[in-house]
Amino acid sequence: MSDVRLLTAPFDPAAELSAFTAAHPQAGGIVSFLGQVREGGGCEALELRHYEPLTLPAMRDLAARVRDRWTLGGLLVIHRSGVMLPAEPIVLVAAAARHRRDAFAAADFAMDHLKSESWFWKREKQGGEWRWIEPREQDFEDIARWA
Amino acid sequence: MSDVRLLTAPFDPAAELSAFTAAHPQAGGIVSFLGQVREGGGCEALELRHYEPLTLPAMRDLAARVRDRWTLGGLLVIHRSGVMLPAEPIVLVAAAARHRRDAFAAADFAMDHLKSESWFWKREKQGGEWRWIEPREQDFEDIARWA
Amino acid sequence: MFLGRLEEMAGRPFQDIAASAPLDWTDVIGWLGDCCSTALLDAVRGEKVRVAINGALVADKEGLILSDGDELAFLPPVSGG
Amino acid sequence: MFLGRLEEMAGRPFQDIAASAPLDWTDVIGWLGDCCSTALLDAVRGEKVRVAINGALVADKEGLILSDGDELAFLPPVSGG
Repeated sequence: MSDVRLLTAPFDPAAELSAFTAAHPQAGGIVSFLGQVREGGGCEALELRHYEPLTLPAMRDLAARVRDRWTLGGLLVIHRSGVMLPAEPIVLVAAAARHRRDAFAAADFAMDHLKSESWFWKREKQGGEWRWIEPREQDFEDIARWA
Repeated sequence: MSDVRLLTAPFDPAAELSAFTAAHPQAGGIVSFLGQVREGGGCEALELRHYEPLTLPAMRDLAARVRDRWTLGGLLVIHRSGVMLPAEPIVLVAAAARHRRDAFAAADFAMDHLKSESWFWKREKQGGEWRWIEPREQDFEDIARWA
Repeated sequence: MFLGRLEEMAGRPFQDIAASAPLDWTDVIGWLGDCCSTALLDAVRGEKVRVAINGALVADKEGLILSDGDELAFLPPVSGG
Repeated sequence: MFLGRLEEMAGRPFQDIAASAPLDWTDVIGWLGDCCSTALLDAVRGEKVRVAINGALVADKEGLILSDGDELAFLPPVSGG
Protein backbone atom coordinates (compact mmCIF):
# COMPACT_ATOMS: atom_id res chain seq x y z
CA MET A 1 0.00 0.00 0.00
CA SER A 2 1.16 3.49 -0.85
CA ASP A 3 0.43 6.60 1.18
CA VAL A 4 -0.10 9.50 -1.25
CA ARG A 5 -1.20 12.89 0.02
CA LEU A 6 -1.71 16.38 -1.39
CA LEU A 7 -1.64 18.85 1.50
CA THR A 8 -2.65 22.50 1.62
CA ALA A 9 -1.11 23.13 5.06
CA PRO A 10 2.47 22.69 6.40
CA PHE A 11 3.60 19.21 7.48
CA ASP A 12 6.40 17.84 9.66
CA PRO A 13 8.69 15.67 7.52
CA ALA A 14 10.54 14.17 10.51
CA ALA A 15 7.29 12.99 12.09
CA GLU A 16 6.05 11.60 8.77
CA LEU A 17 9.28 9.75 8.09
CA SER A 18 9.39 8.44 11.62
CA ALA A 19 5.85 7.05 11.32
CA PHE A 20 6.66 5.56 7.92
CA THR A 21 9.80 3.88 9.29
CA ALA A 22 7.90 2.50 12.28
CA ALA A 23 5.29 1.06 9.89
CA HIS A 24 7.96 -0.87 7.94
CA PRO A 25 10.18 -2.73 10.41
CA GLN A 26 10.64 -5.55 7.89
CA ALA A 27 12.36 -3.19 5.42
CA GLY A 28 16.13 -3.20 5.62
CA GLY A 29 16.43 0.24 4.08
CA ILE A 30 14.45 3.43 3.69
CA VAL A 31 15.43 6.14 1.22
CA SER A 32 13.81 9.53 1.52
CA PHE A 33 13.89 12.76 -0.42
CA LEU A 34 12.83 16.00 1.20
CA GLY A 35 12.45 19.08 -0.96
CA GLN A 36 12.16 22.41 0.80
CA VAL A 37 11.94 26.07 -0.20
CA ARG A 38 15.53 27.30 -0.41
CA GLU A 39 16.61 29.95 2.03
CA GLY A 40 18.85 32.64 0.52
CA GLY A 41 18.90 33.18 -3.23
CA GLY A 42 16.24 35.85 -2.95
CA CYS A 43 13.10 33.72 -2.91
CA GLU A 44 10.67 35.24 -0.41
CA ALA A 45 7.85 32.76 -0.96
CA LEU A 46 6.84 29.97 -3.28
CA GLU A 47 3.30 29.21 -4.33
CA LEU A 48 2.16 25.95 -5.84
CA ARG A 49 -1.26 25.66 -7.33
CA HIS A 50 -2.95 22.42 -8.28
CA TYR A 51 -6.10 21.35 -10.06
CA GLU A 52 -8.01 19.06 -7.75
CA PRO A 53 -9.49 16.66 -10.35
CA LEU A 54 -6.08 16.03 -11.97
CA THR A 55 -3.27 16.52 -9.46
CA LEU A 56 -3.93 13.90 -6.79
CA PRO A 57 -5.10 11.19 -9.24
CA ALA A 58 -1.87 11.70 -11.23
CA MET A 59 0.21 11.40 -8.03
CA ARG A 60 -1.59 8.14 -7.16
CA ASP A 61 -0.99 6.90 -10.67
CA LEU A 62 2.73 7.66 -10.41
CA ALA A 63 2.91 5.82 -7.06
CA ALA A 64 1.31 2.77 -8.70
CA ARG A 65 3.89 2.85 -11.52
CA VAL A 66 6.72 3.01 -8.97
CA ARG A 67 5.27 0.04 -7.07
CA ASP A 68 5.00 -1.94 -10.30
CA ARG A 69 8.59 -1.25 -11.26
CA TRP A 70 10.37 -1.96 -7.97
CA THR A 71 9.80 -4.34 -5.08
CA LEU A 72 8.95 -2.09 -2.18
CA GLY A 73 7.60 -2.65 1.30
CA GLY A 74 6.05 0.80 1.31
CA LEU A 75 5.94 4.12 -0.52
CA LEU A 76 5.15 7.55 0.88
CA VAL A 77 4.46 10.60 -1.32
CA ILE A 78 3.47 13.89 0.30
CA HIS A 79 3.25 17.08 -1.76
CA ARG A 80 2.28 20.55 -0.60
CA SER A 81 0.15 23.01 -2.48
CA GLY A 82 -0.36 26.67 -1.51
CA VAL A 83 2.03 29.37 -0.34
CA MET A 84 5.26 28.28 1.38
CA LEU A 85 8.05 30.25 3.03
CA PRO A 86 11.81 29.54 2.88
CA ALA A 87 12.84 26.34 4.71
CA GLU A 88 9.27 25.00 4.56
CA PRO A 89 8.92 21.47 3.18
CA ILE A 90 7.42 21.11 -0.30
CA VAL A 91 7.66 17.41 -0.97
CA LEU A 92 8.60 14.23 0.88
CA VAL A 93 9.06 10.90 -0.86
CA ALA A 94 10.13 7.78 1.01
CA ALA A 95 10.59 4.22 -0.23
CA ALA A 96 11.04 1.24 2.08
CA ALA A 97 12.56 -1.89 0.60
CA ARG A 98 14.33 -5.08 1.48
CA HIS A 99 17.09 -4.12 -0.94
CA ARG A 100 18.83 -0.76 -0.80
CA ARG A 101 19.07 -0.45 -4.59
CA ASP A 102 15.28 -0.69 -5.04
CA ALA A 103 14.65 1.99 -2.43
CA PHE A 104 17.14 4.40 -4.04
CA ALA A 105 15.86 3.88 -7.58
CA ALA A 106 12.19 4.14 -6.57
CA ALA A 107 12.65 7.42 -4.68
CA ASP A 108 14.81 8.88 -7.46
CA PHE A 109 12.32 7.89 -10.20
CA ALA A 110 9.35 9.17 -8.18
CA MET A 111 11.03 12.55 -7.69
CA ASP A 112 12.03 12.94 -11.35
CA HIS A 113 8.48 12.23 -12.45
CA LEU A 114 6.77 14.22 -9.70
CA LYS A 115 8.83 17.26 -10.58
CA SER A 116 8.37 17.17 -14.31
CA GLU A 117 4.94 15.63 -14.83
CA SER A 118 2.82 16.58 -11.84
CA TRP A 119 0.00 19.01 -12.26
CA PHE A 120 1.43 21.87 -10.25
CA TRP A 121 1.91 25.44 -11.35
CA LYS A 122 4.51 27.36 -9.46
CA ARG A 123 5.27 30.98 -8.87
CA GLU A 124 7.95 32.60 -6.82
CA LYS A 125 8.06 35.89 -4.96
CA GLN A 126 11.30 37.83 -5.41
CA GLY A 127 11.70 41.46 -4.39
CA GLY A 128 8.00 41.66 -3.62
CA GLU A 129 7.00 40.50 -7.12
CA TRP A 130 5.44 37.19 -8.03
CA ARG A 131 6.62 35.52 -11.22
CA TRP A 132 5.59 32.21 -12.79
CA ILE A 133 8.19 29.48 -13.13
CA GLU A 134 8.50 27.94 -16.59
CA PRO A 135 9.35 24.29 -17.34
CA ARG A 136 13.08 23.54 -17.37
CA GLU A 137 15.03 21.51 -19.91
CA GLN A 138 16.70 19.62 -17.03
CA ASP A 139 13.37 18.03 -16.11
CA PHE A 140 13.02 16.39 -19.51
CA GLU A 141 16.58 15.10 -19.25
CA ASP A 142 15.87 13.72 -15.77
CA ILE A 143 12.93 11.76 -17.11
CA ALA A 144 14.78 10.50 -20.17
CA ARG A 145 17.14 8.61 -17.82
CA TRP A 146 14.38 6.11 -17.05
CA ALA A 147 13.33 5.27 -20.60
CA MET B 1 31.63 20.31 6.81
CA SER B 2 30.65 16.68 7.23
CA ASP B 3 29.26 15.13 10.39
CA VAL B 4 30.65 11.59 10.69
CA ARG B 5 29.96 9.52 13.79
CA LEU B 6 30.57 5.97 14.97
CA LEU B 7 28.15 5.21 17.81
CA THR B 8 28.10 2.34 20.28
CA ALA B 9 24.62 3.15 21.60
CA PRO B 10 21.22 3.46 19.86
CA PHE B 11 20.35 6.73 18.10
CA ASP B 12 17.14 8.39 16.91
CA PRO B 13 17.29 8.77 13.11
CA ALA B 14 14.28 11.12 12.95
CA ALA B 15 15.87 13.53 15.42
CA GLU B 16 19.21 13.37 13.61
CA LEU B 17 17.64 13.99 10.21
CA SER B 18 15.52 16.78 11.59
CA ALA B 19 18.60 18.54 13.06
CA PHE B 20 20.51 18.01 9.80
CA THR B 21 17.64 19.49 7.77
CA ALA B 22 17.36 22.49 10.10
CA ALA B 23 21.11 23.08 9.70
CA HIS B 24 20.80 23.27 5.88
CA PRO B 25 17.93 25.61 5.01
CA GLN B 26 19.77 26.72 1.87
CA ALA B 27 19.65 23.18 0.43
CA GLY B 28 16.76 22.55 -1.91
CA GLY B 29 16.88 18.82 -1.36
CA ILE B 30 17.95 16.28 1.23
CA VAL B 31 18.30 12.59 0.44
CA SER B 32 18.64 10.14 3.29
CA PHE B 33 19.20 6.44 3.67
CA LEU B 34 18.29 4.65 6.87
CA GLY B 35 19.37 1.05 7.33
CA GLN B 36 17.79 -0.89 10.13
CA VAL B 37 17.88 -4.45 11.45
CA ARG B 38 15.12 -6.30 9.59
CA GLU B 39 12.24 -7.62 11.59
CA GLY B 40 11.05 -11.09 10.55
CA GLY B 41 13.33 -13.36 8.56
CA GLY B 42 14.59 -14.97 11.75
CA CYS B 43 17.29 -12.51 12.79
CA GLU B 44 17.16 -12.13 16.57
CA ALA B 45 20.07 -9.73 16.88
CA LEU B 46 22.87 -8.25 14.83
CA GLU B 47 26.31 -7.42 16.13
CA LEU B 48 28.75 -5.12 14.41
CA ARG B 49 32.30 -4.92 15.62
CA HIS B 50 34.75 -2.27 14.60
CA TYR B 51 38.46 -1.56 15.07
CA GLU B 52 38.82 1.88 16.58
CA PRO B 53 42.04 2.98 14.84
CA LEU B 54 40.70 2.07 11.37
CA THR B 55 36.92 2.28 11.27
CA LEU B 56 36.19 5.93 12.02
CA PRO B 57 39.14 7.31 10.03
CA ALA B 58 37.99 5.28 7.01
CA MET B 59 34.45 6.66 7.40
CA ARG B 60 35.83 10.21 7.51
CA ASP B 61 37.92 9.48 4.47
CA LEU B 62 34.87 8.22 2.57
CA ALA B 63 32.93 11.36 3.54
CA ALA B 64 35.75 13.49 2.13
CA ARG B 65 35.69 11.56 -1.16
CA VAL B 66 31.93 12.08 -1.42
CA ARG B 67 32.33 15.83 -0.78
CA ASP B 68 35.02 16.02 -3.47
CA ARG B 69 32.87 14.26 -6.03
CA TRP B 70 29.55 16.10 -5.58
CA THR B 71 28.58 19.63 -4.65
CA LEU B 72 26.88 19.28 -1.30
CA GLY B 73 25.73 21.68 1.36
CA GLY B 74 26.19 19.03 4.03
CA LEU B 75 26.80 15.35 4.62
CA LEU B 76 25.80 13.24 7.61
CA VAL B 77 27.12 9.71 8.22
CA ILE B 78 26.15 7.87 11.40
CA HIS B 79 27.03 4.20 11.87
CA ARG B 80 26.29 1.97 14.83
CA SER B 81 28.62 -0.60 16.29
CA GLY B 82 27.65 -3.16 18.94
CA VAL B 83 24.61 -5.38 19.38
CA MET B 84 21.32 -4.26 17.78
CA LEU B 85 17.83 -5.72 17.90
CA PRO B 86 15.31 -5.93 15.03
CA ALA B 87 13.98 -2.51 13.88
CA GLU B 88 16.96 -0.73 15.49
CA PRO B 89 18.79 1.70 13.19
CA ILE B 90 22.23 0.63 11.94
CA VAL B 91 23.22 3.43 9.62
CA LEU B 92 21.95 6.85 8.57
CA VAL B 93 23.40 8.77 5.64
CA ALA B 94 22.01 12.13 4.56
CA ALA B 95 23.18 14.48 1.81
CA ALA B 96 21.93 18.06 1.45
CA ALA B 97 22.39 19.72 -1.91
CA ARG B 98 21.13 22.52 -4.08
CA HIS B 99 20.49 19.99 -6.85
CA ARG B 100 18.48 16.86 -6.27
CA ARG B 101 20.69 14.73 -8.51
CA ASP B 102 23.82 15.47 -6.43
CA ALA B 103 22.06 14.54 -3.20
CA PHE B 104 20.81 11.21 -4.60
CA ALA B 105 24.15 10.22 -6.10
CA ALA B 106 26.13 11.20 -3.01
CA ALA B 107 23.93 9.22 -0.62
CA ASP B 108 23.87 6.21 -2.95
CA PHE B 109 27.66 6.23 -3.42
CA ALA B 110 28.26 6.69 0.30
CA MET B 111 26.06 3.71 1.13
CA ASP B 112 27.62 1.40 -1.48
CA HIS B 113 31.08 2.19 -0.16
CA LEU B 114 30.15 2.15 3.52
CA LYS B 115 28.61 -1.28 3.12
CA SER B 116 31.40 -2.89 1.17
CA GLU B 117 34.55 -1.16 2.37
CA SER B 118 33.97 -0.10 5.95
CA TRP B 119 35.84 -1.82 8.71
CA PHE B 120 32.93 -3.59 10.34
CA TRP B 121 32.60 -7.27 11.08
CA LYS B 122 29.08 -8.51 11.43
CA ARG B 123 27.45 -11.48 13.02
CA GLU B 124 23.83 -12.43 13.28
CA LYS B 125 21.91 -14.38 15.89
CA GLN B 126 19.44 -16.88 14.45
CA GLY B 127 17.76 -19.57 16.54
CA GLY B 128 19.96 -18.62 19.49
CA GLU B 129 23.19 -19.12 17.51
CA TRP B 130 25.57 -16.42 16.38
CA ARG B 131 27.11 -16.74 12.94
CA TRP B 132 29.53 -14.46 11.11
CA ILE B 133 28.38 -12.82 7.89
CA GLU B 134 30.68 -13.22 4.91
CA PRO B 135 31.25 -10.62 2.19
CA ARG B 136 28.69 -10.74 -0.63
CA GLU B 137 29.31 -10.62 -4.36
CA GLN B 138 26.57 -7.95 -4.66
CA ASP B 139 28.75 -5.51 -2.71
CA PHE B 140 31.53 -5.66 -5.28
CA GLU B 141 28.99 -5.15 -8.05
CA ASP B 142 27.52 -2.16 -6.23
CA ILE B 143 30.93 -0.54 -6.04
CA ALA B 144 31.80 -1.29 -9.65
CA ARG B 145 28.90 0.98 -10.70
CA TRP B 146 30.93 4.01 -9.64
CA ALA B 147 34.17 3.24 -11.46
CA MET C 1 -11.06 27.01 -15.01
CA PHE C 2 -7.86 28.89 -15.81
CA LEU C 3 -4.78 27.30 -14.26
CA GLY C 4 -1.35 28.72 -13.53
CA ARG C 5 -0.45 31.91 -15.39
CA LEU C 6 -3.67 31.70 -17.42
CA GLU C 7 -5.52 32.70 -14.24
CA GLU C 8 -3.57 35.97 -14.15
CA MET C 9 -4.21 36.53 -17.85
CA ALA C 10 -7.92 35.88 -17.45
CA GLY C 11 -8.08 37.97 -14.29
CA ARG C 12 -10.07 35.25 -12.54
CA PRO C 13 -9.71 31.54 -11.72
CA PHE C 14 -12.98 30.49 -13.34
CA GLN C 15 -15.86 31.80 -15.37
CA ASP C 16 -19.24 30.43 -16.35
CA ILE C 17 -19.92 30.01 -20.03
CA ALA C 18 -23.44 31.36 -20.47
CA ALA C 19 -24.28 29.64 -23.72
CA SER C 20 -26.41 26.67 -24.59
CA ALA C 21 -24.74 23.29 -24.96
CA PRO C 22 -23.47 21.50 -26.93
CA LEU C 23 -20.45 23.72 -27.56
CA ASP C 24 -17.51 22.88 -29.78
CA TRP C 25 -13.98 24.36 -29.89
CA THR C 26 -15.04 27.20 -32.22
CA ASP C 27 -17.79 28.17 -29.74
CA VAL C 28 -15.31 28.13 -26.85
CA ILE C 29 -12.79 30.28 -28.73
CA GLY C 30 -15.57 32.66 -29.73
CA TRP C 31 -16.67 32.98 -26.11
CA LEU C 32 -13.09 33.54 -24.94
CA GLY C 33 -12.66 36.22 -27.62
CA ASP C 34 -15.65 38.06 -26.16
CA CYS C 35 -14.81 37.72 -22.48
CA CYS C 36 -11.06 37.91 -22.31
CA SER C 37 -7.80 39.32 -23.61
CA THR C 38 -6.21 38.46 -26.93
CA ALA C 39 -3.13 37.27 -25.02
CA LEU C 40 -5.23 34.69 -23.21
CA LEU C 41 -6.90 33.65 -26.45
CA ASP C 42 -3.51 33.18 -28.14
CA ALA C 43 -2.18 31.22 -25.18
CA VAL C 44 -5.20 28.90 -25.06
CA ARG C 45 -4.94 28.23 -28.79
CA GLY C 46 -1.21 27.48 -28.50
CA GLU C 47 -0.12 23.85 -28.62
CA LYS C 48 1.38 23.98 -25.10
CA VAL C 49 -1.93 24.59 -23.37
CA ARG C 50 -3.86 21.40 -22.72
CA VAL C 51 -7.50 21.03 -21.93
CA ALA C 52 -9.41 18.84 -19.49
CA ILE C 53 -13.15 18.26 -19.28
CA ASN C 54 -14.38 17.27 -15.81
CA GLY C 55 -10.82 16.41 -14.79
CA ALA C 56 -10.09 14.18 -17.80
CA LEU C 57 -7.43 15.31 -20.27
CA VAL C 58 -8.61 15.81 -23.81
CA ALA C 59 -6.28 14.39 -26.47
CA ASP C 60 -7.48 16.69 -29.27
CA LYS C 61 -8.80 19.93 -27.83
CA GLU C 62 -10.04 21.21 -31.17
CA GLY C 63 -12.38 18.22 -31.35
CA LEU C 64 -13.98 18.75 -27.94
CA ILE C 65 -17.73 18.87 -27.33
CA LEU C 66 -19.05 20.42 -24.10
CA SER C 67 -22.34 19.42 -22.50
CA ASP C 68 -24.33 21.41 -19.97
CA GLY C 69 -22.57 21.57 -16.61
CA ASP C 70 -19.19 20.35 -17.90
CA GLU C 71 -16.10 21.82 -16.26
CA LEU C 72 -13.57 22.91 -18.86
CA ALA C 73 -10.00 23.54 -17.63
CA PHE C 74 -7.17 25.25 -19.52
CA LEU C 75 -3.80 23.84 -18.37
CA PRO C 76 -0.54 25.59 -19.23
CA PRO C 77 2.69 23.54 -19.02
CA VAL C 78 3.57 22.50 -15.45
CA SER C 79 6.49 24.25 -13.84
CA GLY C 80 8.80 21.33 -13.03
CA GLY C 81 11.84 22.27 -11.01
CA MET D 1 44.21 -7.77 18.06
CA PHE D 2 42.02 -10.39 16.40
CA LEU D 3 39.04 -8.91 14.58
CA GLY D 4 35.77 -10.48 13.46
CA ARG D 5 35.72 -14.25 13.30
CA LEU D 6 39.43 -14.41 14.09
CA GLU D 7 38.55 -13.39 17.64
CA GLU D 8 36.42 -16.52 18.00
CA MET D 9 39.20 -18.63 16.50
CA ALA D 10 41.78 -17.15 18.83
CA GLY D 11 39.45 -17.42 21.80
CA ARG D 12 40.34 -13.85 22.81
CA PRO D 13 40.21 -10.36 21.29
CA PHE D 14 43.87 -9.60 21.94
CA GLN D 15 47.07 -11.09 23.21
CA ASP D 16 50.45 -9.71 24.17
CA ILE D 17 53.40 -10.97 22.21
CA ALA D 18 56.01 -11.64 24.87
CA ALA D 19 59.07 -11.54 22.67
CA SER D 20 61.77 -8.97 22.13
CA ALA D 21 61.43 -6.58 19.20
CA PRO D 22 62.10 -6.25 16.35
CA LEU D 23 59.89 -9.07 15.09
CA ASP D 24 59.32 -10.00 11.47
CA TRP D 25 56.49 -12.01 9.85
CA THR D 26 58.26 -15.34 10.51
CA ASP D 27 58.52 -14.43 14.21
CA VAL D 28 54.81 -13.51 14.29
CA ILE D 29 53.75 -16.75 12.58
CA GLY D 30 56.00 -18.71 14.93
CA TRP D 31 54.41 -17.04 17.93
CA LEU D 32 50.90 -17.68 16.59
CA GLY D 33 51.80 -21.34 16.03
CA ASP D 34 52.73 -21.61 19.71
CA CYS D 35 49.80 -19.73 21.16
CA CYS D 36 46.87 -20.55 18.96
CA SER D 37 45.05 -23.05 16.76
CA THR D 38 46.19 -24.23 13.33
CA ALA D 39 42.90 -22.92 11.92
CA LEU D 40 43.78 -19.42 13.11
CA LEU D 41 47.31 -19.75 11.76
CA ASP D 42 45.98 -20.82 8.33
CA ALA D 43 43.47 -17.99 8.30
CA VAL D 44 46.05 -15.35 9.20
CA ARG D 45 48.39 -16.62 6.50
CA GLY D 46 45.59 -16.56 3.90
CA GLU D 47 45.59 -13.73 1.40
CA LYS D 48 42.18 -12.47 2.55
CA VAL D 49 43.38 -11.50 6.02
CA ARG D 50 44.98 -8.08 6.11
CA VAL D 51 47.24 -6.65 8.77
CA ALA D 52 47.47 -3.24 10.41
CA ILE D 53 50.19 -1.89 12.65
CA ASN D 54 49.03 0.84 15.03
CA GLY D 55 45.92 1.36 12.92
CA ALA D 56 47.76 1.69 9.60
CA LEU D 57 47.18 -0.98 6.96
CA VAL D 58 50.26 -2.87 5.85
CA ALA D 59 50.53 -3.38 2.09
CA ASP D 60 52.77 -6.44 2.31
CA LYS D 61 52.19 -8.26 5.57
CA GLU D 62 55.04 -10.73 5.00
CA GLY D 63 57.45 -7.79 4.98
CA LEU D 64 56.31 -6.29 8.30
CA ILE D 65 58.65 -5.34 11.13
CA LEU D 66 57.26 -4.88 14.64
CA SER D 67 58.82 -2.58 17.23
CA ASP D 68 58.27 -2.68 20.97
CA GLY D 69 54.74 -1.56 21.91
CA ASP D 70 53.35 -1.82 18.39
CA GLU D 71 49.73 -2.91 18.06
CA LEU D 72 49.34 -5.59 15.41
CA ALA D 73 45.81 -6.26 14.15
CA PHE D 74 44.62 -9.18 12.01
CA LEU D 75 41.67 -8.11 9.86
CA PRO D 76 39.50 -10.66 8.07
CA PRO D 77 37.38 -9.47 5.12
CA VAL D 78 34.62 -7.07 6.16
CA SER D 79 31.08 -8.36 6.05
CA GLY D 80 29.43 -5.92 3.67
CA GLY D 81 25.73 -6.37 3.18
